[in-house]
Amino acid sequence: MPRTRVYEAVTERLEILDIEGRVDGPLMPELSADQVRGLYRDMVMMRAFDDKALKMQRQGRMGTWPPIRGQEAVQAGVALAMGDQDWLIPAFREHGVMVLRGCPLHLIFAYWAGDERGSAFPEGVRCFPVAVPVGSQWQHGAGVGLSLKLQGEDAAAVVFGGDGSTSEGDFHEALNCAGVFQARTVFVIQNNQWAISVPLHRQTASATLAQKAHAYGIPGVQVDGNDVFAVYSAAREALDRIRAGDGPTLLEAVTYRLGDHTTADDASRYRDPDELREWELRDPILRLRRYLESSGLWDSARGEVLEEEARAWVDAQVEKFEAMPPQEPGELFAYMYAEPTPIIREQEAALLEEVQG
Amino acid sequence: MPRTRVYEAVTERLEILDIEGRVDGPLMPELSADQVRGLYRDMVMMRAFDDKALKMQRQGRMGTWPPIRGQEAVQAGVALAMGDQDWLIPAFREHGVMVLRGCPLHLIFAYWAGDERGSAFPEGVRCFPVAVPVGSQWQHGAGVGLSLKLQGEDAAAVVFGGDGSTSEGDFHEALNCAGVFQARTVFVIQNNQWAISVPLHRQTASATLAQKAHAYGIPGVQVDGNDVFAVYSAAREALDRIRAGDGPTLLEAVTYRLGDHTTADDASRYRDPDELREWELRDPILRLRRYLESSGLWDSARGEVLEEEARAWVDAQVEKFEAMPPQEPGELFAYMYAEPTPIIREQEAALLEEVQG
Amino acid sequence: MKSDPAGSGSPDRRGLHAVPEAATEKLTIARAIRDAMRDEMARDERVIVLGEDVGIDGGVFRATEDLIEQFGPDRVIDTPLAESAIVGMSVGLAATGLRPVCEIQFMGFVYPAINQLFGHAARLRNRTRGGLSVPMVVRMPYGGGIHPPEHHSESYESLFLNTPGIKVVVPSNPYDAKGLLISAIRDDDPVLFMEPKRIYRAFRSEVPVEPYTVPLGSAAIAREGDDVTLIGWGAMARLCLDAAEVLAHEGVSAEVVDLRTLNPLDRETLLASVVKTGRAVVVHEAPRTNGFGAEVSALINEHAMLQLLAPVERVAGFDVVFPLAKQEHLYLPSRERVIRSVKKALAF
Amino acid sequence: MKSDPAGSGSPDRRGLHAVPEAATEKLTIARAIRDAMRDEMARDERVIVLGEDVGIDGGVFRATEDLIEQFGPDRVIDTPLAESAIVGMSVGLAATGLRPVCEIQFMGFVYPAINQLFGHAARLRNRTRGGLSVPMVVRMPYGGGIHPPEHHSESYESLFLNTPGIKVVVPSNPYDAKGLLISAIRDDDPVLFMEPKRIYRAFRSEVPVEPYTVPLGSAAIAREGDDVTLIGWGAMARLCLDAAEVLAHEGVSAEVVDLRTLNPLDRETLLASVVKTGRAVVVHEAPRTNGFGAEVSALINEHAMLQLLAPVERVAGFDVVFPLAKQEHLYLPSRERVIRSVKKALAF
Ligand SMILES: Cc1ncc(C[n+]2csc(CCOP(=O)(O)OP(=O)(O)O)c2C)c(N)n1
Ligand SMILES: Cc1ncc(C[n+]2csc(CCOP(=O)(O)OP(=O)(O)O)c2C)c(N)n1
Ligand SMILES: [Mg+2]
Ligand SMILES: [Mg+2]
Repeated sequence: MPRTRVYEAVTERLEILDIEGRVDGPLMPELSADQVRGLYRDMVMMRAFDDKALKMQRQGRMGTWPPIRGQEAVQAGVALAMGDQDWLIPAFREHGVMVLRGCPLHLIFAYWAGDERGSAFPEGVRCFPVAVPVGSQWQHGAGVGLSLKLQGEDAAAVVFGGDGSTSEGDFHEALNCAGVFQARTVFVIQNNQWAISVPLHRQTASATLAQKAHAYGIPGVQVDGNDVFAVYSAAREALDRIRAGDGPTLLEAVTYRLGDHTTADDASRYRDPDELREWELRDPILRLRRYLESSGLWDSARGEVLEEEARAWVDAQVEKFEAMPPQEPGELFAYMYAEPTPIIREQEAALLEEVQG
Repeated sequence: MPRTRVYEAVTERLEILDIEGRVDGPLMPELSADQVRGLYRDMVMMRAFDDKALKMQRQGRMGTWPPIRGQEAVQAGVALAMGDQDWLIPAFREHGVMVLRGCPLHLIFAYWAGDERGSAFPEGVRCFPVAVPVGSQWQHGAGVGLSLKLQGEDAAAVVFGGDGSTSEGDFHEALNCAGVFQARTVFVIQNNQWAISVPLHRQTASATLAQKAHAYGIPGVQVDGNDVFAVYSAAREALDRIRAGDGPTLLEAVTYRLGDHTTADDASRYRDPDELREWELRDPILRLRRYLESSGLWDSARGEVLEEEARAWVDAQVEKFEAMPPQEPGELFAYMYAEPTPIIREQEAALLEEVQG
Repeated sequence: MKSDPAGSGSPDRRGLHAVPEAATEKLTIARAIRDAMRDEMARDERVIVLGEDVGIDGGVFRATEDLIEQFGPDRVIDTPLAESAIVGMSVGLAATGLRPVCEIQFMGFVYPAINQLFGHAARLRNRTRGGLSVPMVVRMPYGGGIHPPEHHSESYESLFLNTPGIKVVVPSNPYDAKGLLISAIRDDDPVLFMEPKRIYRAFRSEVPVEPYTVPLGSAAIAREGDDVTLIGWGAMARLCLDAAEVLAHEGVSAEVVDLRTLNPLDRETLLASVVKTGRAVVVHEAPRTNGFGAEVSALINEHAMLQLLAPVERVAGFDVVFPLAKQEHLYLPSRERVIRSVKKALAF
Repeated sequence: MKSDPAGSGSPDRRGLHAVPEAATEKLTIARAIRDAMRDEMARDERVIVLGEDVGIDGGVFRATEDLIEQFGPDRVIDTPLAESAIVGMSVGLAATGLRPVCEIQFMGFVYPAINQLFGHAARLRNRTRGGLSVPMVVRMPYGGGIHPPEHHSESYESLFLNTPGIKVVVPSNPYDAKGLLISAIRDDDPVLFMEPKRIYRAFRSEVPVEPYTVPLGSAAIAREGDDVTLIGWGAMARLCLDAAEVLAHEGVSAEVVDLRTLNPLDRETLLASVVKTGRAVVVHEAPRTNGFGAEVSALINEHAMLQLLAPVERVAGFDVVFPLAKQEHLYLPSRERVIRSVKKALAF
C-alpha cells in the first residue's frame, strides 16, 4: 500500500528507413512498388512547388510563404495513410499534405499571395483552411473527430500542428476532450524543432512530445519524421485504431525545418549552421531516393521524367494562379454572413460607389 | 533501433495513514506530538468555520459559499509543509489553507459575503486573493515561482486548483512554462473528484492527474488527500526539491467534496448517495482522530477543550466580520488605478452626489 | 405597433406574423429558453447541446433541464471544464454538419473562448468564401442583480460588437426568448445569445406552445410614447419599462425600444422612434465608456442630429470592475438614474 | 501648443516639459521603442522583457534587438508559445516585485491572453483593495498596411476600452513612442501599448538621447486648424496629418488631435478642439461599429452638441474581417476617405 505505482508510462519511437536508405525488414509496411514510387513522387513535387514559391516571393509574385522543405516525408506519409472521407485540419505549414488531399496548388499559391479564394477548395475536398492562430486548430480537430463519431461516419479527422503549438492551451484542451469523448481524431505534431527562433528545449521540458499523450489517457507515438515509411505506418496504425473504434492518437513526427520560418524570417540570426548541415544529410527525399535505387525501383530515366513532370505541373499551377482575375470589391462583404446584414449592404454600396468613382 | 523506448516513467501514490488510523511506520514523517495535534486542531477548526458559514448562508448572513468539508487534510498538510516566505495562490476552495497562512477568517467571511475588503490581507501575508475563473490561477503560480527564482528568493509558490481546473488550457501552459523555467512552484490539485456535476472520468481520460506531469518533464505524485501525513510528506518533499533548486512538482491529492459544490448547488441531483456515504467513512478528521487516540496523544478532555476553542474562535471571527462597517461608496472607484483617471473622478463625484442626495 | 406596458413581450407585429392563433402557456424566460432548445432538437437532429453541467444537472440555471433525459448523452453533452474547447470543438462540429448550441456557464467565463469565437467562428465562412460555415449558438447568462461571486455579473456585449461575424441577441421576456433562440438555432451563422439571468424567473408570460420565430435584427417598441425614447436590451429593457411607467404618472410619455438584437441592429425602428420623440436615453449594465450605448449615441447623432432636442443620454455602469454583492446596487443602472437622465434631456 | 505639420512628434508642451534642452538623435518608432526598454532596464533592475522571440531574434520586428546581449536571458526571456502564459505569468511576476514588459507578437494573437488581461491584470488592484498591483506593460504591434497573412493586421483597441483597469496607449511617432513607453513602464498599473507596425520604420525623427516621459492621458495637437478637427491615434494620426496637408491646399484648415492615450482619455484637449472648429472627423482602422470612434462621437455630442456645425463623421474600417493582402487597400481608411468626410461635414 504505502508507495504504490499508479501509472507506468512508456513512449515508443518508430524508425524504419535509415539515412542510408536501408529499411528494417519486419517493420516495413506493405507497399507496392508504385506506392513507394508514388511517395517519392509526392515528395519531389512538394520540394518543387516549395522552391518555386520561394522564388516567386523573391520576385514579388508571392506573399509571405512558410517553406515546407525538409518536412515532406511527414506530409506524404500521413496523406497516403488517410482515407477518402477523412478530414484534414492543417495549421499553416501543411501545403504538401493539403495538395495531396485535393487542394489545388494554384489556390494554395493564391492564398499565400493574399487572396481569400485560395481557401475556397473544390466541392468534396474535406479540408479546413489554414489556421494562423497557433494551436487553435487542435480544437477543430477534436471537434471534427467528435462530429464524425456522433454522426456515425466511418472517417477520421487528421489535425496537424507544430512543436511550438503544443505549448498553447488549445493543444491541451483538444487532446483532453478527444480522450474523454474518444473522438475519431489523429493529432499529428510536425516537430521541426523550432518555433521561429525558439528551440524545442525552450518550448517544453518534456523529453518527447509524444509522451504528452500520457496526460490524456490516449496512445502517443514518436516517429522519425524524415522516414516516410515510419510516418506512414504510425499514421496507418492510428487510423486503423479509429476505424476499430479505439479512439484518438497523438503522433509526433520528429523532423526539421530546413528553411527559414517564413520568407519574413532570417534563421541565420538564431540557428547554428552546423545543425542545419546535420539535418540536410537526413533529407527525407534523399533517403527515400537511396532506398528506391538500392532496391531497383528507380533509375535516372525515371528521375528525369519526374523532374520534368514536376516542373511542368508547378509551372501550370503558377500560370493558373497568376491568371486568376482579381476579386471583386464586393467580395469583401459577400461572405460575412449567409444573408448580408443592413450595415453590410450599406457599407458595400458605399465602397462600390467609391471604386466605381 | 526500429521500435525503441524513448520515454519510460512511473507515477507513484503515497499513503501513510489508513482509514483505521494506522500509519505506515517507515514512511511516517518526523512530526512532534504537538505538530500532529496541531494538524488535528487545524482540521477541526476548518470544519467548524465551514459549518458555521453554511449555517450563516442559510440564515441570509453569508453569500454563496463553497464548502471545504472533506478536504481539510489537503489544506492542513500543505500549510504545515510551507515556509514563512512561501506564497500561496489559491483557487476558491482553499479557505482552510488561507487561514493557516494568515488570512484572517473574518475577512474570508467578508469576501464570500460580497465585500471586496475580504481580499485585503494584512501586510506580510503572502497570499493571492481567490481566483474565480477556473484554472487561471495556475498561471500566477508559475509566474510567482519564476519571480522568486529571478529575484533569488529562497521561497516557493504553492498554487492550488481543482480536478476540473486541469482541463483548462491555463493548467497546461502554466505547468509547461514552469517546467521550462524551472519555476519555484508546487502545483497542488485538490482532486475532490467532482467539478460541480461532472465526475472526474468525464473530465479527463487519464488514469490519474499526477501523471499529467509527464507532459511537462516535471515530477508528479499522487497522495491520498484524506491522509494528512501523506499530504504533508509529499508537499514537504516538493518544497525541499525547490529549495534544492530542482524545480517544480505536480501534487495530486485525491480527496472528496463531501458538501455541495456551493450553497447554490444541490449535489443530490447528480451524485449517488452511496458514494457520499463511502467517502464519509474516509473522513480525514475521523482518521487522524483515530490515530491520535490509538497513539495516546488524545483524550476526550482535549477534545472538549478543542471543540470549545473552535466555537469561541469562530464566533469571535463572525462577530468581527459582522461588525465591519459597510464600505464607502467611493471604494467602488478608489482602487481601479494607482491614480484615479479623470473619468473615474467624474463618475465617483456623480455617485457621491447621488447617494448624499 | 401595439404598446406593451407590462413588457410581457406579447407578440409584436413580427412576432404575431409568425404565430397567428397559437395556443399559449405562461412561462419564465428560463423555461422558454429550455423549450426553444427542446423544440429545435426534436425538429432537427443536427441540433446538439453542449457545455459544462448541461446534462444531468440541467445547467446551473436549469436552462437545459430534462434535455438529456429526452435526447440522451450524445445530443446533450457535458464537456470538460474548458471554454475554448466548448467553442473550438463546436466550430469543428458546426463546420461538419451539426448545429451545436453551446452554453458558457456565465458570460464572465467567455474570455477563454474569445480566440475561437473571434478567430474562427466569426471568420470561417468569410475565410473559405462560403465553403465552410459555423451554424452555432453560444448561450450565456449575463448581467447583474443576483449577488453572486466575482465574474458572475458582467455584461460583455460591447466586446462582441466591434468584431464582425457574430450576431448578438438579447431577449428581455419569455416570448422573445423562445422566438429569438429558435431563430438563432436556425441561423446559419454563429449567434451569441445573452440571457438576462436576473429575470430568468422574475415573471411568467404567455408563450405559444408551438415553435415560432422572432426574426433576428428586429427591435420591438415595447411601449409607445412621444416625449423621449428609452433604449435598452435584456434586463435593461425591463428597467426602461419600469421607468416609463413612473414617468407616465409624472406626465412624461416615454417610448421604449427593446433592441432585442444588437447585431444585426434594427436602426430603422430605433431612429424612427428618436426622430419622433427628439430625445433618447440609452441604458446598459456594461461600463459606460465604449459600451454599446456609445454606438447607439453615435448612430443617432449621425442620422438624426437635426431632430435631436437634447444630447443622447447614456445610463450605464461605471467604468469600474463590477462590484461584489454588497455594492452591486451602487453600480447598476436604476430606475431613478433613468428618470433623472430623462429629466435632464427634457430640461436641456 | 506648437503646430507640427510633419507630425514628427517634436515635443509638445508636456513633452518639452520633460526634456528642457536634450541632445537628440533621429530614430524610427521601432528603435525608439527598443531604446525606451533599454533605458528603463538600465535604470530599474525590476524591469524585465518577455515574449515570443524577444531574445536572440530580437523580436520579429526587432523591437527588442540587442536587449538580450545587454541584459542577459534572465531579464530578456523567450517564452514558450503561449499568450495566456505570457500575460498570466506576468501577473504573478508583477504582483511580486518585478515590472514585466511583455510582447504579444501581433495584436491578432492577443485573444488567448484576454482572460488573464481582463480577468486578473485589470482587476487585481481593485480585488485586493490595493494590496497587490500589476505594474505590467503589454506591447503589441497592431494595424494594417504591411500585407501580411491573416490575423496580422487587426486593430483591437475597442476591445480593451469597455473593460476598466487597463490603460491603452498608441504612439504615432518616435518621440511619443519612447516617452509614452517609458511612462507606461513606470506606471503602476497594466498598460496596453499598441505599436503601429506600418510606420515602425516609415520615417525617422528627433528623439532625445536621454530618458524622458510623455505623460499618459495627454493628447497632442499635432497640427492646428480652425475649420474641422481630425481625430486619430497611431498610424491614423499620421493619415490625418496627410489629409490636413492636402486640405490646406484646398483652403480648408484642419486641426489634428493625436489622442496618444485612449484610456485615460484627454477629453479636454479633444473637446476644446471640436468646440473651436465645430466639426469633427474621427479616424480608426478597426471596424466602424462600436469602434472607439463611437465613444469619441458620443462624447463630443454629449459635451459639445450645441457647438457642432455638422454630425461627427467616422472614417473607419468596414464591418468585415480584415482582408488578406490583395484587398487590404479597399478596407483601410484612406486620405481620400478622410477628405471626403471633411467635405461632407463642411457641406452639412
Ligand atoms: C497564437 C499565435 N501566436 C503567435 C503567432 C506567431 N507565430 C506564427 S508561427 C509561430 C511559430 C510556430 O511554431 P510551430 O508551432 O513549431 O510551427 P512551425 O512554424 O515550426 O511549423 C509563431 C510564434 C501565431 N501565428 N499565433
Ligand atoms: C473559467 C470558468 N468556467 C466556469 C466556471 C464555473 N465554475 C465554478 S467552479 C466550477 C467547477 C470547478 O471544479 P474543480 O476545478 O474540480 O474545483 P472544485 O469546485 O471541485 O473545488 C465551475 C464550472 C468558472 N468559475 N470559471
Ligand atoms: Mg516548429
Ligand atoms: Mg473538483
